[in-house]
Amino acid sequence: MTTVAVKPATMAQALTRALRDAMAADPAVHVMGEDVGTLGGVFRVTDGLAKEFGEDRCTDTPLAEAGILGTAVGMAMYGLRPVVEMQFDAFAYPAFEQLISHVSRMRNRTRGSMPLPITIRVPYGGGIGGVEHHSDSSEAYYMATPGLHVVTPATVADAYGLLRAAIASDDPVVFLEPKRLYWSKDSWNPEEPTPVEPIGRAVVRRSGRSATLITYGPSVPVCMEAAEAARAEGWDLEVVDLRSLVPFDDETVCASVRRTGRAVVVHESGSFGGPGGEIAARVTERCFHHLEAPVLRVAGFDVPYPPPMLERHHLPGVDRILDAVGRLQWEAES
Amino acid sequence: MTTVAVKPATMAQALTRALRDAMAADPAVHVMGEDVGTLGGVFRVTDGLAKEFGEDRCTDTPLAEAGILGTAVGMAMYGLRPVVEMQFDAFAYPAFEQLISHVSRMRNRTRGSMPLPITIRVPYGGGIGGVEHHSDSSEAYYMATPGLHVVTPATVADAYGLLRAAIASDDPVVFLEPKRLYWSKDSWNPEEPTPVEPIGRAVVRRSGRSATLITYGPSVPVCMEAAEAARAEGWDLEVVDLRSLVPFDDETVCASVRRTGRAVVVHESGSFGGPGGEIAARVTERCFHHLEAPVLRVAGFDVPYPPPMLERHHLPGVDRILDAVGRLQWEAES
Amino acid sequence: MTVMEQRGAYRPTPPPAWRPRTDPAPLLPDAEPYRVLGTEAAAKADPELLRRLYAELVKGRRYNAQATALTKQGRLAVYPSTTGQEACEVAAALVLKEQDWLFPSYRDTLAVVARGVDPVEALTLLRGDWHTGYDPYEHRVAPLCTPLATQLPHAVGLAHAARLKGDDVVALAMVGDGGTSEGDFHEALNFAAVWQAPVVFLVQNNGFAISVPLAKQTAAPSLAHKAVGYGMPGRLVDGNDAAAVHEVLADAVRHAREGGGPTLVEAITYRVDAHTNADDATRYRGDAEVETWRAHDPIQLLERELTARGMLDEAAIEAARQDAETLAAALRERMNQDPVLDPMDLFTHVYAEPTPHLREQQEQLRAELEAEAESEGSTHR
Amino acid sequence: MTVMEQRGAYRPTPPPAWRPRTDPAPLLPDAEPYRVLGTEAAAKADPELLRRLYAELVKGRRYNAQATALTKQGRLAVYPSTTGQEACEVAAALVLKEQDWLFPSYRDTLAVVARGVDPVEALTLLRGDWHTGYDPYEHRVAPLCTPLATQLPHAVGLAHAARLKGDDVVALAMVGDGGTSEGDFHEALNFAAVWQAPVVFLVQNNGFAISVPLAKQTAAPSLAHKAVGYGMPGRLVDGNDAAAVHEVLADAVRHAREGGGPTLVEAITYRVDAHTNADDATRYRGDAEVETWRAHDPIQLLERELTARGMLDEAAIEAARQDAETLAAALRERMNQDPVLDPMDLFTHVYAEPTPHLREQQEQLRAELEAEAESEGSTHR
Ligand SMILES: Cc1ncc(C[n+]2csc(CCOP(=O)(O)OP(=O)(O)O)c2C)c(N)n1
Ligand SMILES: Cc1ncc(C[n+]2csc(CCOP(=O)(O)OP(=O)(O)O)c2C)c(N)n1
Ligand SMILES: [Mg+2]
Ligand SMILES: [Mg+2]
Repeated sequence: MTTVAVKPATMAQALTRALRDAMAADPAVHVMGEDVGTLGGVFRVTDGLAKEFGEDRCTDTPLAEAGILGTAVGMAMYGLRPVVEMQFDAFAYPAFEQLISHVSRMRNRTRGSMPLPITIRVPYGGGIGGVEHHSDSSEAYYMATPGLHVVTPATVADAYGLLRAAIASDDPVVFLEPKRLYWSKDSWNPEEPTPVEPIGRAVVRRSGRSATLITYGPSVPVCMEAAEAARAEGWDLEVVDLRSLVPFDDETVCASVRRTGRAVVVHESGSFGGPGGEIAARVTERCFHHLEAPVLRVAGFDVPYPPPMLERHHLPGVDRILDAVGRLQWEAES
Repeated sequence: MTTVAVKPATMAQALTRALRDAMAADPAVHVMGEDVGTLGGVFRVTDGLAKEFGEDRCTDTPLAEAGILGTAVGMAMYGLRPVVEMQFDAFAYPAFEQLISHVSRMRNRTRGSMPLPITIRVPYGGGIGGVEHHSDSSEAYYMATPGLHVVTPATVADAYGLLRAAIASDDPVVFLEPKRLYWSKDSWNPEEPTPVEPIGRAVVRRSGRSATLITYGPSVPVCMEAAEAARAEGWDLEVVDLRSLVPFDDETVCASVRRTGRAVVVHESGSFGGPGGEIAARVTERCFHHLEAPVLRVAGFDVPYPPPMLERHHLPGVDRILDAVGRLQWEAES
Repeated sequence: MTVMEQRGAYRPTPPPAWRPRTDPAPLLPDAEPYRVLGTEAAAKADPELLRRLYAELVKGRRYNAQATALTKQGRLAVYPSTTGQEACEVAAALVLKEQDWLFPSYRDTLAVVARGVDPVEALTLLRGDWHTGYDPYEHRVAPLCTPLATQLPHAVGLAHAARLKGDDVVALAMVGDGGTSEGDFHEALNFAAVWQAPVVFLVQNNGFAISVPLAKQTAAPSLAHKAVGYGMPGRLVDGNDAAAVHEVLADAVRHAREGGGPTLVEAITYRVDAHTNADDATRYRGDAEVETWRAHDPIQLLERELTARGMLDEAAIEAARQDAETLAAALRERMNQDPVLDPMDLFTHVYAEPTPHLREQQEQLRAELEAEAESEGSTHR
Repeated sequence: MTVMEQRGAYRPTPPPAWRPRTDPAPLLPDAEPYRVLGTEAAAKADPELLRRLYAELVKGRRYNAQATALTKQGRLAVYPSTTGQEACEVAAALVLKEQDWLFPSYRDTLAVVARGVDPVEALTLLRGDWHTGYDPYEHRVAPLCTPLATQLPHAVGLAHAARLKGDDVVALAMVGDGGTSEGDFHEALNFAAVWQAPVVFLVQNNGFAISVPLAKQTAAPSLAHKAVGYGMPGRLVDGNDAAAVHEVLADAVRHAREGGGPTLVEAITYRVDAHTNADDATRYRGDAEVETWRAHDPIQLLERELTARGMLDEAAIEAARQDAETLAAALRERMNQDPVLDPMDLFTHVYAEPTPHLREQQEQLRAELEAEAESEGSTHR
């Protein structure tokens, strides 16, 4: 048996590959957005697609996010599968009207006759030293909008598999790409077939018995690191990577929490009205009598995303996570 | 001592009076929006203001919500206190970019030198037989946006007092007006001075010992009714009217829950990613060892707001609330 | 000797990128709205078309009256009437080929019906039993769109997609004068022009956005003048002249079909009724204005033209009226039946497959309905 | 005898509401961009102004170079240069009176500095220590605005408010060619025209929105042609001709000040540098194009004019260069100092008073910082 050394690919490269494979497999797939064509996107995720598939399949649009998403709706009505890129998280806001009033509701409005298989790629989160409006985490808005799927990868392999699944979905998917993981690498091999992940299944990234860290996207590596560091304190932490916020995988999450009896939700987004509230509430509803302590939340602060020089104080890091784990009422144990 | 019979005023009238008094008290207060001038608004809340204060103080704008809020930002920069009307909840979505990227952040962006004292009035919620896009509850979006206050009255007196407070606030306030309570009446007397409610204080509308219903806006009367009905089942329910979602009055809410040991959050908005998740999570974080059961949520379903003929099945009513109260693990009691 | 020559200054060449790609002149609308009825152009109009338009206008007027009556009987939640605007509504529907698409605004049920959609299905939204009552693909009519101007980019995207696929499809999108102020109007027109998408934008300038008159909506010479800013032709037409509206739209549709790209058409008309049955128009306009417009009524204009040309006699007029009555009677009867509703439909089409979370809520509603049925069966609450 | 007379048809009056309020002709831009340098108009230009513009352009160019250098040294997070666009940046600042307001886009730090804002404070956003480094009220300069076109309605609202208060204030708002595609551009211009607000919109058409060339952004004859659709005048100017830009803007500002309402000015220029220091412009354009534009350089144009007219000698040129070096040296030195930051500022200005909830988070951060200081004081993690 020979093992070939795999040149590790970055998450950005895996996303490019997913787009390319999806476009090759289905002529209905069209990529569109600001600078996605000639430039290949500001993060180069669409690199080479315009060249390979032509500018009609990978299109530089005018600079207008509502127009981009609104025309994508019309294209989807006609049977295409648009993959829209929002250049940065905060620049998706002008498209919210189209997203909330149309993208999320068209299938329901028409009793299923007009589904909108649109994938909306949104680079999100901070940690890249971006100036104002370049580091938002707005998943709370998407979660609160029925009719959307909300998906976010944390590994290179998932980036490929989940994006393929998102594009293949007959429902609109908000595909959140953790900016600071674009250049992360793992052992994903672009030359081997990657299973297309089904949307809606969380995965246990690390097993542990003391408590569960429930997390997703950019915070997954941070939680893995925290779990390592926690060993020194005698805690054996389990890490659940949600991968999809909608649908939410209650089964996997609750199985873990019932096992450990303690949980901390970790994300970059602010906590007030953020994803963690929903997650903590639903875990508590389902696992109340298994809980030794309230489900705690570790998150960004409830402030506008800070300037680059202050972002490290905002972002939840290993220490903040361990502090929260320490507040999980361990006295009750002994 | 003589008591004069007070002609009961509707919530809409109390809001009109609040606007009028605020405009009379401060020439910086300007009302603007679609149809707010000559027509007096589609709910007649701005009735008479253009006549009394002139069209420059109560202005019919062009039909463009981002433009309305965006120009209000500029007016506030110049020292005015704009009160913006969004005609219906769902028609505020085109203004989200201005709301999230500017209204909520300008003070912080400028280290406090450029506060934006803007009040954004948003008629919200259903129960009025409105066709699509006329019955949304979008408070989750506002709650998840740091820098905004989010306020909603449930009584006629609060409508007056809280709107006065919102306009007087130096911070932007999203003022959510429960559409189906516009024509509700109580004993508020427009001829007597109404105390201007401070923003951020919840109020116990009904004391009880068995469990706490935590609610706001259009669901307050429903909870009061449910509390009455619950007596037949032997439950003595406390009802807390939040009045403001941001700031959140943890003190009042937690004091109640610690007393009763059980809580249900009730709102019209969908539950997934909705306000109830945040509320349940924070109550649980703070009152874990006082809780006999998990904090439950009673809400609209996580679907696009239904058409008029189906809305009664969607809206949380007395039965759905009592069902939830019944699931608060009373067996543990005996 | 000029100053320049005197002082021997250099003459810079124009900035390199400056080559206007489009000549603005042909994009600008004429100073006067285009008219056919009562002008020389009428002689060239197809008599069959005029008669067809007439019959449809009469039906349309009756349909509006019937729908308004249904609101009073509680059979419709709300109705935005197009009385006085029938020429635009009807022409917009008739000008399209079968494979083309119509993108109506919330007001345009009449255009939807004129395109062939079942009148009851067209009214489903306004009756309140569902958001859209018809299958958009059956007659290629997008759902009636409540948020103003937001369907315009959909029309552009659909037309663009059809062109990319090589299909012969034109999209016609309708919007009001008020709707032109929305950002989505701007973005849609810009995308359409850049993509040279086969779309026609029809603005019905009926003078008001609810209570707000045009003068508070725009300071432009006309709404059609907006076209030049996108690089597409703008046309101005008398919106109460059915023949003129049809001709202008037909030209624009042909232009789009032939690859010429989008056109913006402004039809000047008037909303004779209040904004909806729930509106009180006396709050913001006087009767005198309405009366002036009644004198410029689309049905009368066409009737006079046809009569003057000997193309319409009393019998034909009566026949049109009869047809309209038949339509109204059928509508009345069908709308007087209660629609059959299944509350469980709340969940059926939110996603292709309900999420586990929605399945839980589905079960909750099912239990609630059962409990309700039970309690109704035994005692009254 | 005409056809009409033959058949005795009636002649309908025009639709009652049809009275175009505005004559479109004066609103349309000229076919060629306006120029002063190297034309007869130069003779009429104020020599003092030209010399002042020249000195500012030279400083501006140096400022751009210095800021770009600072990104390489890690002293700025990012810098969008305006090399090649200095004429627009400088003219926009110089044309305003003290009480007027400037609304810059994210690219316009140079205009902000030229208006008098401290250069280090102007760069705070791009250095990354805070979002805005200056007090907007000090020089009446709105914060540099990252989301494109979103500051345009702010300018309109401010100008409108000032007019309502009877104050003599004009707002000048800057936006790029790409920004004109956004809905906010449309809504802002429409509000401005309807309200007759004293605003001037300056579009710097520099040919690109990051990598997207103008031809993919619009099909319009020019961006200035958009003005007529709002009912305001559109002016087209050579954006590399500082004298022309200044004159056109000064006219527009005067017009606004006198109650004439808004103007849209399109300045045709070119982004000689990449989009920002982080961008690779070779991916989307060739050197040849850049070279053509270098030959139409704003500083050279003005220098040649002034030299030809004997208004600028080597000494004056050298003096301008010296001034620019002094500015750059000071900037370099000050930017090489680390800004003093207090992490607790995260909470200070979110609201007038922190909410109870934020106060809790404030305490959390305080504890974290103390723990960090402690652990740094003792061991290293
Ligand atoms: C985005 C949005 N904002 C506000 C409304 C509320 N609204 C419904 S109709 C209307 C006026 C529309 O005027 P116009 O576009 O001229 O169309 P008309 O009613 O005259 O047909 C308004 C403001 C809406 N439906 N959508
Ligand atoms: C609403 C919004 N969308 C996208 C962006 C990302 N972005 C920053 S600059 C830019 C191009 C801007 O082009 P243009 O308006 O021509 O200005 P220029 O950069 O040429 O000065 C883009 C797309 C943004 N800042 N704001
Ligand atoms: Mg109208
Ligand atoms: Mg540009």
